[in-house]
Amino acid sequence: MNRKRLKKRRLLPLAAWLALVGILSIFCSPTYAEDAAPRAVHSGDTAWLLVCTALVMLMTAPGLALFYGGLVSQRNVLSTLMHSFFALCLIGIQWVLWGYTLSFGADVGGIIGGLGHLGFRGVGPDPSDGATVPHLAFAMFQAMFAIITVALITGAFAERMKFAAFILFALLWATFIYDPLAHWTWGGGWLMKRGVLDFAGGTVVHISSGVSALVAALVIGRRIGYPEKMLPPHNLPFTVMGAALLWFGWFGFNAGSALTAGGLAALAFTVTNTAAAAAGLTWAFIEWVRQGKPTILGTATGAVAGLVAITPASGYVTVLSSVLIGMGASVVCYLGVNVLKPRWGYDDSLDVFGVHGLGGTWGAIATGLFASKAVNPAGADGLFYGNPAQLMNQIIGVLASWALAGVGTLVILKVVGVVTSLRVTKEEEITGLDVALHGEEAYNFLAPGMSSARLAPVSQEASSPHPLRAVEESPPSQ
Amino acid sequence: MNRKRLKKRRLLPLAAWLALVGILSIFCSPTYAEDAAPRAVHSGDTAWLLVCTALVMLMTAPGLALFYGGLVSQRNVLSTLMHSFFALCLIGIQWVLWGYTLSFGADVGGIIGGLGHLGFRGVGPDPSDGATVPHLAFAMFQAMFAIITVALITGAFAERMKFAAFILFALLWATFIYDPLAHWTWGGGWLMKRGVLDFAGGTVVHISSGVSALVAALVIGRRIGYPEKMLPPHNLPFTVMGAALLWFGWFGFNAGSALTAGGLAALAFTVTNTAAAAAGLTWAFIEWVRQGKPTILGTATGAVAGLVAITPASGYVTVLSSVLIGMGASVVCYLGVNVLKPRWGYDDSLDVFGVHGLGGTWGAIATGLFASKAVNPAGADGLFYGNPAQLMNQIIGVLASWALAGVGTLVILKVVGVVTSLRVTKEEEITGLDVALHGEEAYNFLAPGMSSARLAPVSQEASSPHPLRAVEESPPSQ
Amino acid sequence: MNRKRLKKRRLLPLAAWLALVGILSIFCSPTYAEDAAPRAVHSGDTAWLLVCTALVMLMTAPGLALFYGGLVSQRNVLSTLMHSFFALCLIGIQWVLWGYTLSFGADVGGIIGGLGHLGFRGVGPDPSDGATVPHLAFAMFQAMFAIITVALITGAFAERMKFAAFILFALLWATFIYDPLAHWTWGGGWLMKRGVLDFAGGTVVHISSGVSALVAALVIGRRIGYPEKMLPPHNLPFTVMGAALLWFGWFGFNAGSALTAGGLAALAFTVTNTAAAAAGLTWAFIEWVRQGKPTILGTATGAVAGLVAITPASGYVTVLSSVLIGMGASVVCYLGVNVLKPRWGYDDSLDVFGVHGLGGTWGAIATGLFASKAVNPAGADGLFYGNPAQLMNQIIGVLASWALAGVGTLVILKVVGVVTSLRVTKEEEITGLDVALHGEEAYNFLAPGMSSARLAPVSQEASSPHPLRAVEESPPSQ
Amino acid sequence: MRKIESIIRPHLLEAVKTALQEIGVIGMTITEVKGFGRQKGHTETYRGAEYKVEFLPKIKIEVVLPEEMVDLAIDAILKTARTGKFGDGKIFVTPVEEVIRIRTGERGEAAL
Amino acid sequence: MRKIESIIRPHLLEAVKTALQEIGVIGMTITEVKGFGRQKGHTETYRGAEYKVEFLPKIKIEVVLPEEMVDLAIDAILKTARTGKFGDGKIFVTPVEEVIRIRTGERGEAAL
Amino acid sequence: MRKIESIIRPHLLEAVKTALQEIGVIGMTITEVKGFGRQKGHTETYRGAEYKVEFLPKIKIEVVLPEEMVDLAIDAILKTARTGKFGDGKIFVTPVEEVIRIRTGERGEAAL
Ligand SMILES: Nc1ncnc2c1ncn2[C@@H]1O[C@H](COP(=O)(O)OP(=O)(O)O)[C@@H](O)[C@H]1O
Ligand SMILES: Nc1ncnc2c1ncn2[C@@H]1O[C@H](COP(=O)(O)OP(=O)(O)O)[C@@H](O)[C@H]1O
Ligand SMILES: Nc1ncnc2c1ncn2[C@@H]1O[C@H](COP(=O)(O)OP(=O)(O)O)[C@@H](O)[C@H]1O
Repeated sequence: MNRKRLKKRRLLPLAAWLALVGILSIFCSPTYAEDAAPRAVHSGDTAWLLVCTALVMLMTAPGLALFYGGLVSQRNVLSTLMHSFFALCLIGIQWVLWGYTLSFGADVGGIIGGLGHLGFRGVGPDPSDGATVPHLAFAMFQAMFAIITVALITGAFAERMKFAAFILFALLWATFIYDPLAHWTWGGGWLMKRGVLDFAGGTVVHISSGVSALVAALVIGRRIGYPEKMLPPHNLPFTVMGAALLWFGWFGFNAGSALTAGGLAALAFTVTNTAAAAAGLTWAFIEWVRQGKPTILGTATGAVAGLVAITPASGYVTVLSSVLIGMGASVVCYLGVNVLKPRWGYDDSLDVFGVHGLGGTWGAIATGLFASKAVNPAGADGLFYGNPAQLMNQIIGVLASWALAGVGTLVILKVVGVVTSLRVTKEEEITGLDVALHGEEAYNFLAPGMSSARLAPVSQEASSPHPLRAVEESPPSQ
Repeated sequence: MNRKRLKKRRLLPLAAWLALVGILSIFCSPTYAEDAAPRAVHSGDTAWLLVCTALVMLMTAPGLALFYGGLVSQRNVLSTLMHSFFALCLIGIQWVLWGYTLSFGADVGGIIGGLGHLGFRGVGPDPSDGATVPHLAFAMFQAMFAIITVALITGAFAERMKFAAFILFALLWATFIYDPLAHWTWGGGWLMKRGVLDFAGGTVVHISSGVSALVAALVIGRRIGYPEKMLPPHNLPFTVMGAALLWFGWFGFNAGSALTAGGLAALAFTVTNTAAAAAGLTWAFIEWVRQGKPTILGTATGAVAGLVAITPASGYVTVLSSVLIGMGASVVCYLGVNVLKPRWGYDDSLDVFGVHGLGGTWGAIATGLFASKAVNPAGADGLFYGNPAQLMNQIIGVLASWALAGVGTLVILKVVGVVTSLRVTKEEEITGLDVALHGEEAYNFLAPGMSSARLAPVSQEASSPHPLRAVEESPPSQ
Repeated sequence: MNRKRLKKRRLLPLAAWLALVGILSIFCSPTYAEDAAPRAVHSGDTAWLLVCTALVMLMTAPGLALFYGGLVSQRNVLSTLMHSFFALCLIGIQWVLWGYTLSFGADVGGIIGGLGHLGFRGVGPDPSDGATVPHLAFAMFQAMFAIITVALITGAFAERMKFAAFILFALLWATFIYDPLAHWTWGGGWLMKRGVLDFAGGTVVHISSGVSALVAALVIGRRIGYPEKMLPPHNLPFTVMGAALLWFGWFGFNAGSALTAGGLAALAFTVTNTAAAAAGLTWAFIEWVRQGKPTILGTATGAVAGLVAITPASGYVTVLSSVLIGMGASVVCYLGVNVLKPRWGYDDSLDVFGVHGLGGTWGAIATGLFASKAVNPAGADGLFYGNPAQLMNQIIGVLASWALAGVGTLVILKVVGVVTSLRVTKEEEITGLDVALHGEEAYNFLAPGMSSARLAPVSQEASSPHPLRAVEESPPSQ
Repeated sequence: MRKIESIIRPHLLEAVKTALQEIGVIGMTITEVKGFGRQKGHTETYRGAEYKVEFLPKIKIEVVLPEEMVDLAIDAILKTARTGKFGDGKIFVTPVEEVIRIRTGERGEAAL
Repeated sequence: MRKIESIIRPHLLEAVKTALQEIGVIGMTITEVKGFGRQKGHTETYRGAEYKVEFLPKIKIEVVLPEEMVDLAIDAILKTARTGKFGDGKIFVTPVEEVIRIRTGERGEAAL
Repeated sequence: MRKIESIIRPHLLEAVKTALQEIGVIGMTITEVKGFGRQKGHTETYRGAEYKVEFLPKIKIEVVLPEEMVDLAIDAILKTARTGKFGDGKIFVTPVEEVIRIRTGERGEAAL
């Protein structure tokens, strides 16, 4: 390998990082003063929102990290965990520096937020207008949404994406897709103005990540050996653990989106749990009927699909509607994963499109069907409550997010592909990304009881491997 | 295998599920309107109760799932995780549909709740009388208790229960045992009227699950090879992780039962932690004295026993009483697991009776000993504070829950046994339930570094398994 | 082995335990009455503080337990988990009995707390002066800090410390080092009076544990085979999971230290996340430049280093300062782990000194640089805001905690070493501490699909290991 | 001397081991292996994708013996490892030229 | 009869297995082993400490065959397991005196 | 040619490998196995239930060698794998008829 090129390659990230520090030091110090005298905030709501923020953080790592990490083969588990963990770091900084202001800065033409909050300038301990929680709390709650959305996409290209390409992609995607879409829907942009309902992120988080995942899977191509010669998931207990943590964190995701701790949060909490439960059961029963056995991976996948689908609806629908939304989610996503994917032949490694793209789409539309002003006067009535216009609105929201995510991801991947190859080499893929990209192996298990392999040579007296409670070793009677 | 019978078997769950949907659609839509205009709720208390609800959810999955899953042999770990995860889904729906109303609907003769809240009708975002939290929040908090109680029992028949039988059992048990017992104790039933104290579920949750577990273990019978030829726990780190998550979630379980965020919650929090700590230490020291070594499984089991025992007492006793309650819990449960079980010879796989049944019984009685009105004026004085009547009350509570759980479980298992066999076949048991019932294997570990086994054949140029940073491969000097 | 000595050895812990119970019964019952009539507490703040307490508990187990447990070799994972889990039990009791009063009892000469709160006497459901949360909630929040500090140190002597020696050490260390230091800094002691700033424990928790770890590593000596023949970490996914849980729990640690749910908590939350993210990125980029590959262990270690460093500063600095503090943390700790440790040759097994000792020191000093009264009027201005005196104050705090931890740990280890040997025997170390000290093995994995090894012999008819869905077994056509 | 290498079903290991001990075998070495043969595998499903498990878990027992014990050992294994269904496994007998006990340096049958 | 013991690269197992089946091999036994030889290992890093991985993962395939199939089998393996780089592995041929099928008690070539 | 199959204590693998390399062995294959013999196991406890661990972890080293190196190799192993306590393991020597290097197709001693 060319040593000079290697050197240059290594210096690049350092340079980038130093540039960032430079930019930082420009912002530093002066911005804070304005927020110095905190105005009254509501402590119950603040407590709630901060806890929910932490819960959504937990969804990304270890929640999603484990959910995904358990599904890949053993030689790629660390690289898969790294996608989520690194997204937490990377977008955590991107959001503070420019992501928040692009999403929630003063509206510019319905399209994007202004730069007023660059570097969290003016985001302080007092509430912004009308809110009962510190502006910082709101901004950090939103940070966790940006983070998990990026992390979700990584399931599409697990086991083959180059790490440098992932970093570049994540930064560009967050900036040019997530931030605008969040602005459109929640930050005062055109979808919000139109009255599109998305309580906690059906379009912003799930459609956007799911559709981008589909595009990424198509652009980056299938894993070697897909579909005939793949390894089964290497650690399903990790996946179940991850699914349970996602469910747990989703209470923060959906019920936290009420931004206050009251009846609306309790409603969102209730429908979230109920839709997840209904969807988990439904997927299991579909498998039972079609394949003869209900699997735990299916049940967990169903639960996640239900959580995805209820997300946009969670502040607007009745408890019993949530059962139907959950059941519908499993039907739609089951078909996506088990019929659509094999038919089209794309390799969306961990079914991001099947579960989040389709589940999010179903949820956004279901919101247009089941939403009711009787549940939440701040919402709208859906088709089943006599208002077909809302369904149209939802469809517009869906189309807009499909379009932005689909086209945007394609462009971004092409751009990234010019700078660096998107994919590892064949040889690296066979080796496994953990060793090839990170120089680490996930496990170093010994054979059961194989306690002392590879340890230093020991003196004569230290030989019996299990000295304590060992049956006395007397010489054989010969 | 008879193909037609198979078909019929597969259609059954589908039919059941569709029936459920049918029932649902009857309830749907109209019920919600009454709750439409939320009245004021207390945001601090609501935040607290919603968080506690999430914490109790976490106890079931991944908490209990891991605690149990680590203890079984590798070939049954998924089926064991599935018990908890599926209970979360199944009882999550049962509770919304009819469980809540049977437990907390308007009292009918001290025995059961009326059907006023069928399908969560009338359970809305405003508080019910006298409460400071949304009715929905209270109902969901209680949902998590119903869920974990069912999940707890599964430890008794792990590694051999048929999955269909488990589902039927879970539904019947929740409906005919848990719901009435919750009503008796908390929902305005006869035990509550008598003044039996059970702050967070010593009788309702732990005695009921523990005693039912004993009955189930006896009815279903021992695992093949028990007790001489069992495999040791396959993943103790999972069990430790599960125990720690249970401890964490138990703060929600006990301190959340205060239903407000104030001094009582803080007290319950404190005694919960203290009893767990004291019990963990005690179990470890008993092992140290009796077996020569303190184990981590023992310490974790002790901590859980302490948590169980403090549960009914957690709103009524002093911090120092909680030390004694915790220590007593480990003594009682240690004897149950290590003396009683071997002597009687039943195979309660994961010691549900030994830990929850006996620990819950000790806790209920200890409440009658240590409770003090000085601690909580809404409670009562126990024997040690001069009121033997309370001890009698507690004993009545214990007897009632033993009787209901014991007899009820026996009847339910006999009924389920008529519909389907309770146990898998011998062959399935040897194969392992993961493959036999769910068609999945938990782990697909490769030998360390065995990165590319079973992958697609690759072209000639891709041969060295670890290309990066590999020492240069020069031809041998021969 | 001498049977009589064994007996005596076994009775010792029992005797100690009974003595403890004796002491307890002296305190029991009377103390509580005074707190009987709770005064008003603020429910939002209480909800927040109780949740944060639970989060800090989670940091120790399973958070830290997994973070450490994944890094050791397979034969020592249980003993490593045990260190954290047992600390949770042991210090949980020590704190209630005498730890809290030594730390937060009425000040005695600026050095130690008085004995007024022995056995939590007078710690009740009403707030102490000026606070808005129950005294019990504050005391339990602080309990979790004492617990995790002790657990942190254990990383220094993992894989070789005798368990009895660990227990004795933990008790003495908590009593003679942690409790005074907490008093000095937070309980009204001399450092607090001087105006040394430590928002959430940079000196009290991280410097004290890190410096003690260094001393312990030096006194106890290297593991056999260190540094040439060590096994790599046995389960990096556990370590990543642990790091993510630490991050999650750290929100409670730092933002909870505001003791109220408002702007200050939101600020602490924000800078905590930002510093962790910046530090994770920085460590990864340093590795990329220096070693050619960014590792997940490095990224996770960096994130923890950032969390450590922001801890003392988290209530006093701007968001952008936190980026710089995080970046600095990774630089400092990377050098500690990768340059200092190999150069000096000590075996601090899990880099407690490198990450917590140095990271805490950097954080304490950085607080003296970046603190700003514009951010928190209750704080102080640092050097960069024109007040060099604060930097001097911070340096005094650092020196005091280095001195107390360093000298104190040395003395305590010498004392413990007189009572029992600090280290296991060579033979036990080769065997592995799990089997040698606890008689347990962490994993009992079967070969993939090796489902029925070691199970009871079965009858003739039960032979095909995977009966369900097995391809029909017809006799070979020969 | 001979080496008897026997592939058996994992759950019968205990029984085979005991039978070998009864005829006087003191030492043996076992390995977890996977076998392919007339016994067919099974299918697993992960989110709809089907995996065929063709290599089935087996245990390989290796015992080195004096020639005169070979028939006894074969009988012991046949008696305990047979279920009569496909997949019971094989016994292979191969020559061994020399055996040395590492602890003492003893050679030949004395080293067994 | 002969035993062919072949050490190969793990990811080529499928190909080798199929080639052996094609020439008429019905059964085989595989073991996960680690090999040391001319192929060099790689380095891993954990918090700056470097680990050299010297023993590389290999698969050992064992097939017992009638003598006349030995050359066919060797060819089948050579054809599918060769990449031309260090580490492709070896084939060892050893004599087998007797084979018994546990299920039926059949002996000799009939037992294969 | 001969195959030397040696069962040793796991933690002595490094030492044995180095000693073999020193006498000129270039390649070897190792397997994680479990042994049963004169060395006794130990007992583990899980919630009071006792488990006897009878099969102890061992490493099997396989080296195929030209006949003239056999004695040298045996000496190298004896020197490094002996602790003098039960459980040090055995060395078995068996005949090998043919060796082929897959990479090149070379046969016989050249293939080693
Ligand atoms: N020719 C062979 N060489 C090596 N191992 C074999 C051979 N044939 C079978 N085996 C091993 O024996 C096991 C059982 O063989 P199989 O054909 O399934 O059943 P049976 O021995 O009852 O006819 C296989 O799983 C494999 O491990
Ligand atoms: N003398 C030997 N005895 C036993 N196994 C050997 C021997 N030489 C090589 N091997 C095995 O063959 C594998 C490949 O050998 P290696 O020297 O790396 O490459 P090649 O066979 O291409 O020359 C090794 O990893 C080892 O498992
Ligand atoms: N007859 C045998 N055949 C195959 N392996 C054997 C035999 N005897 C012993 N072994 C292997 O050698 C190992 C050591 O044997 P053991 O009897 O415990 O001690 P020692 O070799 O010191 O007498 C055993 O664990 C087993 O793996």
